[in-house]
Amino acid sequence: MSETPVLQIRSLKTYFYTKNGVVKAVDGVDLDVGKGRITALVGGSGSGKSMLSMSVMNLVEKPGRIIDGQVWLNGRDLRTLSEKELKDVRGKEIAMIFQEPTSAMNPVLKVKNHLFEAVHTHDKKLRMRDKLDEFRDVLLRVGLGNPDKILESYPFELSGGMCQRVMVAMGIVTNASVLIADEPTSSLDLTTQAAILEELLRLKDAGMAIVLITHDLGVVAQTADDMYVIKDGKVIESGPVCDVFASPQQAYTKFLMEPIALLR
Amino acid sequence: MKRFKLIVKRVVQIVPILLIVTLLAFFLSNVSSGDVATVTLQSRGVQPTEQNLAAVREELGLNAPLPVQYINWLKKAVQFDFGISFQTHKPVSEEIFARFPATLKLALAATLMSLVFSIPLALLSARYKDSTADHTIRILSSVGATIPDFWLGLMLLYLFGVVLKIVPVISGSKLSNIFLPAFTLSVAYGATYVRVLRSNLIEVRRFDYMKAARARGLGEGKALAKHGLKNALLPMVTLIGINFGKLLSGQIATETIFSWNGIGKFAVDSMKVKDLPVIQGYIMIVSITYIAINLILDILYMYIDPRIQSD
Amino acid sequence: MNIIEVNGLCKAYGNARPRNYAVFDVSLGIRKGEILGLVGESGCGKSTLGKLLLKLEKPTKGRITFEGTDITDYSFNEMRKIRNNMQIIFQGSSNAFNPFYTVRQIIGEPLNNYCRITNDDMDTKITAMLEKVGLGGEYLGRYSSELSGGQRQRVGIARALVLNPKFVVCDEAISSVDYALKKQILQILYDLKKQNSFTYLFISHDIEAVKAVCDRVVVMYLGNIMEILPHADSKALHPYTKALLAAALTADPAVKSKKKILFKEEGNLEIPGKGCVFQSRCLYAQKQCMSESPGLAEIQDGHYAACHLLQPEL
Amino acid sequence: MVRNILRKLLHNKAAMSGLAVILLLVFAGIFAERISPHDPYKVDLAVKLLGPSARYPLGTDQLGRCILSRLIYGTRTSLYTAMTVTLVILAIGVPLGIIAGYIGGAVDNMIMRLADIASTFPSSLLALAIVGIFGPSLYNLMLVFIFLWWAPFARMVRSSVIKLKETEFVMAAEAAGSRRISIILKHIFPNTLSPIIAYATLRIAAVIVHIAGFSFIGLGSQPPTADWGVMLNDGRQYISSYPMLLIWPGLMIVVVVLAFNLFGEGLNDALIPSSEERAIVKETGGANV
Repeated sequence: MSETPVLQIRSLKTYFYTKNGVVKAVDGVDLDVGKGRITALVGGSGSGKSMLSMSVMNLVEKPGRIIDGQVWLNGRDLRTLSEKELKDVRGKEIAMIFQEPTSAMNPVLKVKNHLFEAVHTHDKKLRMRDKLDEFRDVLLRVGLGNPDKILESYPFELSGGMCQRVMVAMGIVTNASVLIADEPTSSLDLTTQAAILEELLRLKDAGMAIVLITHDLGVVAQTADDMYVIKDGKVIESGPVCDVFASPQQAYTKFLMEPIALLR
Repeated sequence: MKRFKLIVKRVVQIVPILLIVTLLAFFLSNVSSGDVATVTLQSRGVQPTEQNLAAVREELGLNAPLPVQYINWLKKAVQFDFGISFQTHKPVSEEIFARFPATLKLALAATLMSLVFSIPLALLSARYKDSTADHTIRILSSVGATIPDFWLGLMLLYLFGVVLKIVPVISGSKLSNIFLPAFTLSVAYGATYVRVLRSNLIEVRRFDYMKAARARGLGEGKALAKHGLKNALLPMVTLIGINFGKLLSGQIATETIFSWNGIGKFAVDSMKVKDLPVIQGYIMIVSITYIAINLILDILYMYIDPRIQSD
Repeated sequence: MNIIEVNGLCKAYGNARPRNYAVFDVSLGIRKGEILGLVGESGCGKSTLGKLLLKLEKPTKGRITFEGTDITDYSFNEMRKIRNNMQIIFQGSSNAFNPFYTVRQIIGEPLNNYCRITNDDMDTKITAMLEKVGLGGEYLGRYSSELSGGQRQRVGIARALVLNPKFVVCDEAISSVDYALKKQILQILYDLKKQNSFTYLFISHDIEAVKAVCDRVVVMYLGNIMEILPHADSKALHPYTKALLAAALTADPAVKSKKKILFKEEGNLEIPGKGCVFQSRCLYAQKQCMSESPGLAEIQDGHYAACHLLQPEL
Repeated sequence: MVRNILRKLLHNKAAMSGLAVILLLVFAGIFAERISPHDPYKVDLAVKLLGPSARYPLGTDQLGRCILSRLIYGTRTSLYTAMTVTLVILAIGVPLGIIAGYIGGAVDNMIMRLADIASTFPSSLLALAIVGIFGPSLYNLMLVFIFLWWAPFARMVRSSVIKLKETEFVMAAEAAGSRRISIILKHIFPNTLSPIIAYATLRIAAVIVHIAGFSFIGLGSQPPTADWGVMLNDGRQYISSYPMLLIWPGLMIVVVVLAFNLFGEGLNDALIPSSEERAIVKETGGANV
């Protein structure tokens, strides 16, 4: 990676202190996310990849707690910021999209209010009227044909694919420098998934740093530039996608990459 | 428009219910323990002899076959004419409408009071889940939900009336002392609202859109109030509406304790003296208000929750 | 030749006019002993078709023939007589089993309905079946809440195959199983089929698994059959199949297929009144596609497709 | 399966204390004659309105009757009536719910319309009407509950049956060739049971409160029956002089209702896995609502 990475995570640890013992969800992770690149976090369910993304934003719910590590974003360590300062970072510098697009939006709030809230939280002086045009072209940029109708509609009136695009739009409208996509396409159909990944590639080319969390190696192979394989909260292998696929070192990575072949 | 079709369908559903209400009210006078003619005569202070019994039967049209009687009664009932009250010899509708404002005031005050203290408490205990505040609020609300409103009324009357002597033990329905009866009613309903709203708020926090709101930079409290509250309040609208309907039908016990002469107290007093026209009038008017409120509630719900008119 | 056949099969839900069909005019024959793949995106009607074949859902129109006899109008009890020859393996989600039932009762239910055997014979039969799917007798007393996802799926397979049915529908049998177990489950299904010459209808949205397991593959979209591929690796002809296969991402960065989006994105998803169902998203849609819906025609030997652009080459 | 439900219940201290109180009351109801110090109906004006004493542990009422004995006999009227009413409501609501849910179509519509009608009537309204027709008595009051309160049970059972019909294990049972009757009894009925048991317990508490409430305003049991509502009503005139007449019956009602609520919620948490169904029971089951 040429210049310094936008997001640098150093030996991050997030532990869960539950009744039956400590669960080490994230156990010492080092990670770099470059500008204009897609970095994939791959692992089975329960490997801690989603908890890693929540820890970056310091949105870990009790009984989880971040106990160690630094999270450098554009040269600032988020772990040293107060909750108030962190609120300015969330949404403005780091945006996030989730796995279930239809449930990641408030069912009784129109799309335009969602978009407005994304910007208004960080700049109270803004008024809806003068942001509408910007919203319209952001929706066009993420491939939504008729933005006016969509701005006025409710989340349940949109398909999964459309909802996910609106979530991506919410990331762009505050021109965040990092977008964390937690399993963005696992609950979408194949064709919609291909379209959404196309949008992410376009965002990457426009200079955004994207963290793509997934369990699907097909998505990683066709979309990501670098990849980190995560197992039980630890990074067991990482590097550019072509190198890791060409010569996987760890047994678990080899196992994930093995195609399905039946003994006939 | 889709919504209009739903409203029409809802209104059509009411017809069978209204029919049953009228049948119930009508049968009240025919099948009740005393014979209508004798009871009417006694209320007029006339000795029931053979001739005037026959005369009264003729006057009230009791000899006509049952369905015909029902139709005439229905014709009058539609214009809110339920005959004359035996006790006060004034038209029943007048008596009821004179007392309706008192019950309405009480219902409004109780509902408002129950919301005023239940919503903040629910927000507080959902926000700081499993904290001491949460536990105390939960214990308070479960105890509040168990204390029957009539007993609470008696205890409050004893505390304020007898011990502290602030409130006269026998009070008319002046606005000044609406506080006690309204507070009595609001405790029971409010306790239920706290528990329901709290569990809805906790349920709502689990949804992704709350996490997404936090990820957009909203604080925990703001996200809960801005996104969570509305989604949590939606299911409450029906509950509040139904309870308001019940309050409007006159909380008989509370009205009797605080001698608050609303329509509930009036209905029970007339029940004791077998003043049948009043009972018929009460049943008709209360059912109609209750059904009207349910209808308004459904229509209101269609406008509040956008998801309704689409499915 | 065909163990089960359907022609003109339709299923519509609700009674709103115009009817929206979950399955529309499906005609299909499943040959004895083959593994027929059935792929398509969510909402294309593949699960509904699977349930219609077993009469777990009542068809709105069309005929179903099982082993030569027409079972379309069979009553609930008439169906009970032949259910031992046709079984279904579900996805194994959280409500796969009655929470009050032990594994013995779960697998024992079909046995009780069709075989008169004593209790201990029953236990040996069940344990034998459990061993076939890679579990053991120690699972007999367990409840489904005490099983992991993989174990639940194996018990589901045992329940379906304990009666040695002739025809088995696998409805998304591997989609709720963790990646590591997918291969084992598929291997079990394949080995059992070879031993007892079952016939499988393998329903899935996982293209890679279907390619690895199935002989022929049927592709469905919005309730209609788009194409029937004679072999799992035959070259797709229908525009929708091409778009679907292009969107299925191969787990190898070297094979960077440039063109991934072979369809128009924002087309609305409602079923068009007339014409081909894929018209709103097809890149090659023409006037004819809008007006008249293409029937399923045999383009090459055993290769069927429903598209005006493809003329039979026979 | 039943083992871990019991284990969860036993660990719940609140539910256990609730159960203990309920068992105590049932015991008191059965052996009322033997354990109550006096005959609750014996009037003796000489000992009228006495405070607690050795002979009359809780004192006497305005007619010289022993308050403690009347409270003990009161359990019979309130607890037994509430339990019988709830059983009858279950006997009507659950089968109707299963039929509506499993068969669907016109039968389902007809039952649900009936349920809508039953749930639009406020119970106080029907109470007035029925008492007007048949005169005030505890049995007529029971009719009110039986006519109205079966509806929530039917609706709850119907919605869980409809959900169950779509589950894999019910479809698998049909595919396994089981008869319809055994599918309903072995698969559907047990899985609708847990919300019903929890909700029924909460509803017993609600019936107790309503019986006392209606008796208090004279629509339920009539003097001289030993009923907590009647005792409250009789004691009203003595609010300033002998408040104890009001405090004891009220406390009894609160204790009984609290016991049933605690036990009901304990059952609710132990029996119902899904939190969403648990919320529905809690929301609709509250005592006063």
